[in-house]
Amino acid sequence: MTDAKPLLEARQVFRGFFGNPVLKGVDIALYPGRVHALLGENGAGKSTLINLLSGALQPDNGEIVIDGQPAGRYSPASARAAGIAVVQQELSLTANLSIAENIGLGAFPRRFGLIDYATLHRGVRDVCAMVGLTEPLDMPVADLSLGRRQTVEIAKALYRKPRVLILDEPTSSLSAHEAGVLADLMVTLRDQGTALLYISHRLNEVQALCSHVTVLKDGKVTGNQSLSGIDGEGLVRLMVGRETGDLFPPRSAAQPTATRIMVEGFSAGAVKEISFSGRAGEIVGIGGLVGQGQEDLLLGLYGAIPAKATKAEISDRQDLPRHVQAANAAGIVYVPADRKHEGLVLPHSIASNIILPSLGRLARHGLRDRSAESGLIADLARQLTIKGDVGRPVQALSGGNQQKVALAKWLPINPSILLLNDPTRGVDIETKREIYLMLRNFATEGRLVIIASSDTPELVHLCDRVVVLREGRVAAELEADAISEEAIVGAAMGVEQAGAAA
Amino acid sequence: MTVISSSDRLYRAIQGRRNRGLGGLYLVVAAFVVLYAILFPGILSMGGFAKFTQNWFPLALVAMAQALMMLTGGISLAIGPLVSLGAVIAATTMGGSLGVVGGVAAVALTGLAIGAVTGVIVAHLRLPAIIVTLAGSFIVTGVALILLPRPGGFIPDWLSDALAGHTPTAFLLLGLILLMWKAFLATPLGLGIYAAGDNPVGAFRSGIPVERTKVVAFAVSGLLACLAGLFVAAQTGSGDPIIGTPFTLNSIAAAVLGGVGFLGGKGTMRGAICGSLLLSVMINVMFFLGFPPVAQYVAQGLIIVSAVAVPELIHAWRAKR
Amino acid sequence: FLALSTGIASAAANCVKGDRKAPYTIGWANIYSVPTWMKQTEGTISAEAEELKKAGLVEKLMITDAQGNAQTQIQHIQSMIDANVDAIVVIAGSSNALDRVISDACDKGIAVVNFDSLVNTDKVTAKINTDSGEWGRVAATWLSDKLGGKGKIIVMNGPAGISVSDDRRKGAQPVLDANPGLEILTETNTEYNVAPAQEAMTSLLFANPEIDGVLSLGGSLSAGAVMAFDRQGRDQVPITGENARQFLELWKEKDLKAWATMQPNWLGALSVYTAVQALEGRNVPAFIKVPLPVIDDTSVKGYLDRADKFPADGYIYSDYDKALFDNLIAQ
Amino acid sequence: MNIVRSIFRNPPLLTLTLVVAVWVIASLTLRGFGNYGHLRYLLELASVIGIAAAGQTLVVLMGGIDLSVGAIITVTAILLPLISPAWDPTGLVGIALALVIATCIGLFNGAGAAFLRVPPIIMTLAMATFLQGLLVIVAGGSAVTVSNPAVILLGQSRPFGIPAGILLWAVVSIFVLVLIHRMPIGARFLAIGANPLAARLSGVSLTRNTLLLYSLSGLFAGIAGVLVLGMNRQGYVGIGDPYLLTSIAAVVLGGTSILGGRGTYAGTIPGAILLVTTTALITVVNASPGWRSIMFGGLILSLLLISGRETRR
Ligand SMILES: Nc1ncnc2c1ncn2[C@@H]1O[C@H](COP(=O)(O)OP(=O)(O)OP(=O)(O)O)[C@@H](O)[C@H]1O
Ligand SMILES: Nc1ncnc2c1ncn2[C@@H]1O[C@H](COP(=O)(O)OP(=O)(O)OP(=O)(O)O)[C@@H](O)[C@H]1O
Ligand SMILES: [Mg+2]
Ligand SMILES: [Mg+2]
Repeated sequence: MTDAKPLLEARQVFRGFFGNPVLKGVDIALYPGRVHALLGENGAGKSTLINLLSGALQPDNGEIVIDGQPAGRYSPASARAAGIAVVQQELSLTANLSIAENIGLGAFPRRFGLIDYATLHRGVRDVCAMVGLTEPLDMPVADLSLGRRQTVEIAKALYRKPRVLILDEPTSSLSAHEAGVLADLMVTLRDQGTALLYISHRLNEVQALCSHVTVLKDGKVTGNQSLSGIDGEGLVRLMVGRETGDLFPPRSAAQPTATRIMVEGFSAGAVKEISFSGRAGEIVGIGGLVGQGQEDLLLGLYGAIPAKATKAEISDRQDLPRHVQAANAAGIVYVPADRKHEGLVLPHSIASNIILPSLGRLARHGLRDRSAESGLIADLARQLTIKGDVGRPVQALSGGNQQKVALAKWLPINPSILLLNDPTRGVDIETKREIYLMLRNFATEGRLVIIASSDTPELVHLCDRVVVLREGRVAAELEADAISEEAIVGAAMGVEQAGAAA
Repeated sequence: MTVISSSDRLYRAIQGRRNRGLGGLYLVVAAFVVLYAILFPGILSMGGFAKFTQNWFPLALVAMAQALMMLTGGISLAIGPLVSLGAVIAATTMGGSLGVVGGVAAVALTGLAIGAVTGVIVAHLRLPAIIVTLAGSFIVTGVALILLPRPGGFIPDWLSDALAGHTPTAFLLLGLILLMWKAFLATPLGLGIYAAGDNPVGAFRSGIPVERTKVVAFAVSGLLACLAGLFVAAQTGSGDPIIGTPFTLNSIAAAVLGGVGFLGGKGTMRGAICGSLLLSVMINVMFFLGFPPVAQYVAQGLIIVSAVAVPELIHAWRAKR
Repeated sequence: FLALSTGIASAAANCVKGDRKAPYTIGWANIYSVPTWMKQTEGTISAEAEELKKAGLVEKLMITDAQGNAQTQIQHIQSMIDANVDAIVVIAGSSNALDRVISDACDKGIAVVNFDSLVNTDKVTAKINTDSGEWGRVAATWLSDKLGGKGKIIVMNGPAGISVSDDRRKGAQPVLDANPGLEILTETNTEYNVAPAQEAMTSLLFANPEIDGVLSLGGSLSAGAVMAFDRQGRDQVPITGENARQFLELWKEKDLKAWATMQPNWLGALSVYTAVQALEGRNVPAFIKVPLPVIDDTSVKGYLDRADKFPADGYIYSDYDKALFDNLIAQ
Repeated sequence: MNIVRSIFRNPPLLTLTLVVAVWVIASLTLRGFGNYGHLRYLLELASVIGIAAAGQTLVVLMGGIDLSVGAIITVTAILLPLISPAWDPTGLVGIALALVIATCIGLFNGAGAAFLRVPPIIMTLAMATFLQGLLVIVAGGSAVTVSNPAVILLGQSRPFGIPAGILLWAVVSIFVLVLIHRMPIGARFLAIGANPLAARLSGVSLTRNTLLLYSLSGLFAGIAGVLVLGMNRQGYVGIGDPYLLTSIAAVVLGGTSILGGRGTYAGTIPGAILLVTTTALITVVNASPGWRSIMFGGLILSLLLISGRETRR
């Protein structure tokens, strides 16, 4: 394997945006039958490098080499012709086309110039079986949850029968089960001789799957080595460049106090007549397979979708918030999972995004108080270590930094209840640590944090209590020592009735 | 979890799905058509059907032209002038040495060319379609006025009779055009219009030639608008340099009624066609109900709003249950 | 009632077949009912229909409004044919777009009377109009006489692509050719409305320090031009125009050297009357030419005296009665 | 070099630069164009478009479009003389009533968009149709000439040699600019325009803002209607028609994205001036109607090629 030729290489590539250099002379080589990890903090330039490798962007300098030959005029179409497929971090799907058509897009089998739906169907059925996509193939992608769309994106890449498969954070919105399917798939592909490049901020996945690593920092390669014999600690050290402590902060000893949320017979969207409660000072996790009503529970409590309850007590009020403003007024805030579509106004600046919920509060005599605003923004940016000019559009930020903005905007409200939907998706390990610490501090300050997550370790190590949902009902409620990966996954799959179901 | 077993069912299943959300509109349109047939049973005769479909046909074509533009994420304000230009070119060429065949070719080429040029400006220079086509509408109107400063020109009688006589040729043509559209949509290029309109970056990364796709869509849109003009010329037996003006807004109304969205990639041609049918049949129904002009205006506004609002409200109400 | 019963089918007018009996259903296929001229015209039509209803000749008046869309008007006329009305009165939205549907109506034995904006086809019972060419010719002649055949003038036309506006302009051309002393500085095309005319004229005033006369060919163009002169502090010049109330009032107020003619709104009433006459078996001429009434310094006062009866943005038309109609039909 | 680049990066400034360039070139080549009175007149004409486009700018910023501005202008201009009470010597009551009506029409638009979920383009198009029906009833009524002194003053007077219309536009401009840039609501409109879902989840009420926005658009159209009535001393059916497309064109020429969420009224202002300038240029050229139309379209297109280059999606 070592003497095999690399299938795809980047040699000394440079790339900048509007004068800001992002990649400064990066080398990477992908070999057949090897899973290559690409690590780096948010904004290190990983996605940019991938865009160069797949022809979506052109390097300012340096070259892309395929099978030892310089690629020349390189576009996504020619990358496909060369057998290179990418699972993009930004989904490349078309909402109103069916799953099958999305998977075939750009690589349709043809007959007499027309799309050959029969052949397409066969090919698509095969790749869907590989990735575990069981939805009807004629279903529009718009009807799928984010995690399922991510699966479609993976199927789309596989459909092209790639020699080189690049996966940019493919598991960020996948459930543990789906991630497991993907891992098995990657092993199969590797054994068939495919070259794989894998990007993830979940280091346990990297450790389990990858045999070689390239580490990017500030647009330069700071590490390029085999992964054999390197443990989790070592991986982190490699990435961050120094010794680090525990990822998860210790649980606080203080007992939770007053009840902040108490609902009975609560229904909203997919959630059916559940009881749920949370007390000040707690971090409550909500687990389960993807799409079992976790999001609807949060949205219902937030007043963003119609909800009803036979009995409700929320921050001293006796009813559910009827709309978002009411929820905000009651000190409830919500950080959505799909930050690009729901959490942030992408084309607007960091500052505008941060200030949006507090506009009314800061206004004086109906006019915006610019100095108060910029003071607040600067404060928050410092507090959450959001670097650089706050006038930049959020669009131009890396995923992790976008997540920080989505969180930061709520802090001035001084919320008493935080509803978080997968807040660490796509966030690098350092930022994760910061976010976990922040959440723990929130709880210690006497707030209630409710966090839905697809990242099971997060539920196990961060939360004081975990509620597992299954088909819109509470499958299990785990507390303290009863929280474990097995218990959560088991309850989610409906295997065992662990804990006291409410 | 229905997994489709037989292959050609995939295509049919996809097509079936695309009726989703149009049920309300189908119902409204069907109700109007039935009402019309009750008010005027003559519609069920060959001649009556022919006349009715002839009056609907050009609107159906421009609705398609507009829907195509909207699928790419743009909107055209030049549809009406293109109709006029199509009519003018037909009426000025068919009497001359070009003859009917040459005249039809001239109309088609003009439509394709103007559409393609607009498409190039919009896709490659990245200007908003709405304002490019606004400027284009003045230019196209100007050309039509120069070619034919006042209504006139010539269309051979046999052509008028063939297209707009007492046989439902127009309806058959519409069927044919829809078939061709279906075929076009079954090509990678045609389907690419949805991708290019909905998620241009993603489409590009999937290997779709986004710019080229848009140019083709614009060209086809121009072609359809000019062909509508050709039909109008045949129907009226002559050309008129400003006859198309009202088609611009009507085409937008028809497409939006049919569920075509502005942001690109959302909507179906069948919806747009239904929207145009509603707009057209509504006029006849109001006539036979004996509405005075004031009521015509008010009813028209109400019908348009409720055709969109009612399905939406029913949907919201269902979601709440 | 009037001696309508010349009732011999042999003398029947074009299109009309003998099998239609009073009271008649009349369809009024309006191209656009919103503009004031149209509203006034519709007023004369409705009034006439009421009158004929009393006489037992008309049963119903069906009114459609094509909202300015010739294509819709075709659809309306088709529906009128389908509903088998006895007569159709129509202002054409396009001078030839309606030809085919109107000849269909004629074939069905429906009395079709077309006024104001005329169609090309001759398969109608009657066309009724003033002469647009003459409109332009007399207007140009008056202006030329006023200026002594010499001077710099501006020509204001109605919208481009409309046959009425084109015909008026064409009618003026021979006069302009015959008077080489008249120099046309610029021509404009605008809607027959005050605001765009005023806007265009203002720009022209700045570009042309010397203007001797304005040949304005209809609608409210003249009022707009006069207001432009007034607001820019320029001396008024001889100007032609139409019977728009605003123009006539400005004429008096600014003591203009002016001349006006009109497209009488009662052409509508006359058309209904003619249609019924034709259905009753009277022979009506294929073309009823209505002479252009002229408004000059002497007659303008008579019009302004009646101004209160007309909308402020409307047209003060000359009086009409049955005798006038009968005279016109008998010509 | 740097200045040039920053001008090109800033759509409002670019449009303004274009206006100045066109004015300078036209003044040097066309007799009478550069006359102070003429330029002032152009501004006065632009003020109507500018005021109508103020509402349109807000609507477009929030991701909608208002196809009823023309009809609202007409309705205001025609209703105002009819509803001005005779007992009010100032005429202000009549103006206030007319503006209330215009605002209510806008409110209806907003209600349709917010509660019935009708796409704004359809809602406002249907509203324009309704208003046409209304006009069939009221138009041709007896009193369409203004005797309302306040309206006449607005249309005809020139305090300090500046037409009142321009002053009114200046006031409207300041208000709209403050609203967009200095008031919380402006930021909310922009957020909704760029991403309604995210805005809603950030506590911005779609319902309330939609209602407010379309009411404002109706109000501005109403103000434009009052002004146009004063300038022509008479309302007539169709008086507002030209302002529908011009208001949209002014917004887009000013660099505001038709998709919403990006832009400013500061661009619309020169956009409106650019439009009337182009029209005036075409008017003085002696050419056939066809060629004039081509020249107008060509001019807009070429100005767009210069100013719109940076306007990427
Ligand atoms: N289209 C763009 N325009 C401007 N700046 C960009 C663009 N794309 C990326 N950048 C910038 O380039 C840098 C690298 O971005 P990139 O998306 O490659 O980071 P990443 O390593 O993939 O981060 P993450 O782990 O968060 O996905 C970021 O600072 C980002 O702001
Ligand atoms: N202009 C609009 N465009 C699209 N959707 C809208 C619009 N206005 C309202 N909606 C929809 O209506 C629903 C309620 O909107 P909104 O968030 O304003 O309600 P609310 O303020 O929370 O409740 P309330 O109306 O009781 O104040 C949402 O689902 C939203 O998507
Ligand atoms: Mg990335
Ligand atoms: Mg609300």
